[in-house]
Amino acid sequence: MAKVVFPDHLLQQTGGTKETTVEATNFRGVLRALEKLWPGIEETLQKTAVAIDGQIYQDAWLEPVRPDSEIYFMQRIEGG
Amino acid sequence: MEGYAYARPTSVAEAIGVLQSDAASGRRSQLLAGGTDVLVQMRSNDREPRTLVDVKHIAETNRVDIGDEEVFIGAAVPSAVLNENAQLKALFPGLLESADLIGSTQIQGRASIGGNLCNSSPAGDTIPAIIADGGICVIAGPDGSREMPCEEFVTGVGQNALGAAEFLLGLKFKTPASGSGDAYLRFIPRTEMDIAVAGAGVALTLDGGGTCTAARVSIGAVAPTALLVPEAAEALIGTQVDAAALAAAGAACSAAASPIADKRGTVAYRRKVVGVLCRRASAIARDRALNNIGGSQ
Amino acid sequence: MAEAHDYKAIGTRPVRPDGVDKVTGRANFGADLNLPNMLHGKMLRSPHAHARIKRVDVSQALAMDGVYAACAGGDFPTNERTTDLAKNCMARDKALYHGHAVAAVAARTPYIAERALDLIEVEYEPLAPVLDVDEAMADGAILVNENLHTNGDASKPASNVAAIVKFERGDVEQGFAEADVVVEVDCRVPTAHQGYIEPHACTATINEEGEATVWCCTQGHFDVRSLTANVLGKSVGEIKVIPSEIGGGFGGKTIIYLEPIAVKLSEMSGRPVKMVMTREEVFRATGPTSATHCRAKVGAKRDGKITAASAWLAYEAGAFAGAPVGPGCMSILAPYDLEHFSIEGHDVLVNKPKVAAYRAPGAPQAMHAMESAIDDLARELGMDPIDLRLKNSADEGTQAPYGPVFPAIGFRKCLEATKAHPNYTKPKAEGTGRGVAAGFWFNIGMQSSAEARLSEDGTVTVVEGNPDIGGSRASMCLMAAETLGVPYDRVRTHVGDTESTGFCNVTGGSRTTFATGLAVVQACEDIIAQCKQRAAATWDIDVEQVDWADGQAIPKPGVNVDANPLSLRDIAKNAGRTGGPILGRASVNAQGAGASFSVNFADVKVDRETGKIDVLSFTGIQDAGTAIHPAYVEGQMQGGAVQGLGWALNEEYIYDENGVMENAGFLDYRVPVASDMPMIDTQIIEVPNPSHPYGVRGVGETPIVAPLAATSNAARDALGFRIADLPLSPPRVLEAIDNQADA
Amino acid sequence: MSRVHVTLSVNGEPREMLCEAHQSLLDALRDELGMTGTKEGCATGDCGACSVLADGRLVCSCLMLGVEAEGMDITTIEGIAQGSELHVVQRKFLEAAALQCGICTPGFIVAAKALLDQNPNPDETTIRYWLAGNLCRCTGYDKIVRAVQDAAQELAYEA
Repeated sequence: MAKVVFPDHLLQQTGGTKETTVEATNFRGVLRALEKLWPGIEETLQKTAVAIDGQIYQDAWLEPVRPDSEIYFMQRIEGG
Repeated sequence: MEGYAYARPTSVAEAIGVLQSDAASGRRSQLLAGGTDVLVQMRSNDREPRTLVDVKHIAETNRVDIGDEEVFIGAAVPSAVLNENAQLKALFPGLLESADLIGSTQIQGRASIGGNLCNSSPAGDTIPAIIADGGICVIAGPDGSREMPCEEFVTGVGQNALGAAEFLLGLKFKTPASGSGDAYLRFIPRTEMDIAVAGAGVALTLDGGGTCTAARVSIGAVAPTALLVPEAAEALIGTQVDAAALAAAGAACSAAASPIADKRGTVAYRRKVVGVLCRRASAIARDRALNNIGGSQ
Repeated sequence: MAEAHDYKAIGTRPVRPDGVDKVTGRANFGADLNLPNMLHGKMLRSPHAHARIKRVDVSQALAMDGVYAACAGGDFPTNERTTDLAKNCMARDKALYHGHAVAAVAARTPYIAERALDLIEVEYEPLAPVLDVDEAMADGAILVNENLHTNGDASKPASNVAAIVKFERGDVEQGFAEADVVVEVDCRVPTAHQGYIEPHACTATINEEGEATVWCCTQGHFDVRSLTANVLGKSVGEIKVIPSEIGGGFGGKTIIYLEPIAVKLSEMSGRPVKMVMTREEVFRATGPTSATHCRAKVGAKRDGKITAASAWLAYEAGAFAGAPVGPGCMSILAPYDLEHFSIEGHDVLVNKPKVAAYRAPGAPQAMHAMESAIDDLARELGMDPIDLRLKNSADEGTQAPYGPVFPAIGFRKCLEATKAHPNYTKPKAEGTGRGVAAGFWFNIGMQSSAEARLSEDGTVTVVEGNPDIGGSRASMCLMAAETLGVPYDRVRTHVGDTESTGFCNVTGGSRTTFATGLAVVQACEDIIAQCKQRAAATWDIDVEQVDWADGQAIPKPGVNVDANPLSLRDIAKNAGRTGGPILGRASVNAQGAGASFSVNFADVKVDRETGKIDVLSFTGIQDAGTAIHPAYVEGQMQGGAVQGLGWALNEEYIYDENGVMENAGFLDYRVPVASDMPMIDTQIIEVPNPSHPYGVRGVGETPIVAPLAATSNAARDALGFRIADLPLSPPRVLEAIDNQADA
Repeated sequence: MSRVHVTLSVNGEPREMLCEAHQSLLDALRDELGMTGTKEGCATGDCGACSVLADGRLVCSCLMLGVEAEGMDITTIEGIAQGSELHVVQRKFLEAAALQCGICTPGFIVAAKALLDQNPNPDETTIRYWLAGNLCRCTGYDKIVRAVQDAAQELAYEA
């Protein structure tokens, strides 16, 4: 089960859950699993960036997820 | 009335003719020397069409005469040209520094002390320097020319003593006596390109023993017009222009200042800094004067 | 990727390919295009910081001789999906800041257009503005947008706070309880503008079938295309955007202001329309960055181990949500390895221009607060500020405050380089102060495309879609030359328009050399693969038996074939006979952008009688990853440093009580001039980014992050007390000196 | 609005143009003569991007009227190189990476040339103050100042 961690400003949508685990083989699967837990959250999460095992993705979708993966949702970063 | 026009008189009489004819027809005219203020104003807060009367193609406004008794600087001579005149620089280093401080190298290629004076901004850098050096404005008009001390020329923010068909020909100074020195300092937040937050011009004369026998002190950007500060001059006269005299002169300038607070500085800041500038400028003028004792300049 | 490399092209400093055009005046920038029959467009802007727009009547302007078109908010599609950006381009029911566009005209000359603006009638109902972040967050504040709810939670009352973001770890209270020393800084940083020298400009034309062409100066023409389409309600395919050369952007040219208006005026008039902003418009209506109010608190043991840190950040977004407070929160503690922290950020609307990205958006303000606190902590502990940072430094394997674990990073190396730097080891001069601060930026990847086209003489044309804002064509040529194994001057890089190259995200976020560079490298690898196939066919051997080295195909060792190596030139010459033109292509969504850390330090001198601070020396040390063109890496470090120094010392938006900016020009918005600055010393640390074939991290953002705090800390050192707020302008400094003397 | 006929020399060539009385030399060069190498950054004399030489003297073309150029010799960035040979200042700007975006570069090159014409051996402070009217937002000035120093050095070597 991959570990998923939410930043504190998303806790409103997870009913206060900061950390959870999901069964998935890629990031798309993670989103689907989370949407089942908290309907509507997928739309929010698609607007955020995500770090999967330390690698930051702005537009993740097909990235593989291992059972021991750590997934952190985070703000999108743009730049000057 | 529609639209701008440009006139380029080549004589005093022609210039006055243009000004008179515009005045008679109710059309606005504006004098143009280097144009570094006029063009900016035309594009920002003052877009009303007018005749631009270019006065820099007249012999008198371009003349620089250095005599034993008197020095004349034409109103339209660019600052860069003045600063290339070694003789003038030796006589009035402070005045020329004030001209050199106006804007960039590019601006100095056009801007003149006559234009700076006629723009009549409270913060015009050359104005306190001219006043300190005892500059006399030479004004051409329909009835011939007239003269007035520089400190009387600027009458308010952006206002001066020029009548409708008059223009400034140039500035007259007494050739400085032996033992004289002048200086101008201003404060700006950067090293270049800013408008003065406060400025101080000092001209003084020392006798052979280093005692100050004459002084004029003028401050800028701390009142609607540049001010002559006799109290500051009195604090210097009769002294060796030592630390105590400098402090007293500075305090007199701070006391004389009646600044406003704006985007460039607060009242307290300007009041304090103008005193510092007077002190520092007086010390420079003193050192220059000491170097000039006994020698002709 | 190993440390030492025998690169042939990378790391050299050749003249940039677009250089000659830029030193001779040939290069065409945003305002340089003139088309036959072209009109000039001008914008009417709100004289109020906050007002309801009751009526706009352009009929008198249209009636003026020489005026061909006029438009206002009602001429653009407006519905519930209308974006903030569209409303920023042209106000609809409300003008939200002084300078907000409310109408536009197109006329034969700019002068006529300006005069026509005076004839447009707008009926306003002025509203009280909210002008300051604290005021905007207070209970009962005037609302900029009555329909805005914090984090979209409509169950709560409307608020100016668009979003609150939080990052926490451990137990911050416990951490502070464990500390021997706790320091706190409460500071404000003013609104600053990117200050690019080229004002926004565009020319647009549209044909009878609704196909529009836009020429403009932008950091991202693909974004101009989609954003313009959105504002006009057109499809992306109907718009072609051709980027001109760009005269600076720093983030401020990543969004649009004029383009849809110019297209609309062109549509109305049937003629091309050019719009060029004045400098005053640039200041009043385009992308400044957020003014901020931040509090930073940090506690440590006597030995310097930080036990806890917390931060509270409030960022002005301007009239629409979107202050860079998220990146501010995520960067503020990035240099440190911490067990307990809490960070809370607020995105706050005020009646000021909508902020736009500015170089490392959000990080300079946040890190000014925390790096000031860290400096105070070092003083309290009696520790060297570098030693304190070394003791708490983030490293490979450290979990960043925003979640992920850092791969190889160069912060520790930057700190060590600082300690050894001659500018740091030399004693500071009498009466001067020295200040140190750390900087950080994530860097980003995102989407890029590139083509590498082999010409018949063996030269290579690289086509990509990122406007060259600071020498990126040279970097692309270097990476292509390195990959192909040919000399630099055999490669040219061309920035294509939206029709002649594949999609690229903006030139920004320090992504171009990294992500577009990756696409260029892959496109060149594609050429190599094809060349190897052509060589194999020529030699009648298997492609697996061909190597590529030094710009030529050679048989692999042991392959028994009687063949001379085939150079790129040889293969190009015969391409027609071996299968046709050779074209390499790549498109990427680049992952693995490498964070870039820095340490900056400054020596300053304070005139205690005028409050003026002179910067005597400034040193920037930064992990840039591999420096592809070191001269342009140094240039980024120097330029960012001076922007940061300007912000620290004199740059600020000054508003009157009605929300009117009082210093909308370079005369009183005081960017540094040449005589204000010393030489900016740089040291590039090269810890290669493992996610890029040549180890590129990206360099341009980080340099502006540390100078604010470095200057503040240096002033603190010189003065003997801290002035927390910026800028350290002479009146503020003198007042603080006087207050200190009175106390 | 009546337009004024202006006869002048631009980069050594006789030119004529029709100017509106209020039109700046900058706008006249760009819009009437199509010479867009001279740039506008502010139109208020604060940035120097529009620097040209007027009768050999460095000025902001945004602060001169087109009509004031009557009879003058104007040198713009397009006239700094001699034929296909770059001026040493141009060459040193390229070699020293003294430009990033390049919008301020024409103004800097005209200004730096004017400096070296009158002072072939300026020190760093002189260079910095001479160029204080030319804003650059990209480089932090370091490499620009060094390029001018390099150009001076080469000129001295050649002399």
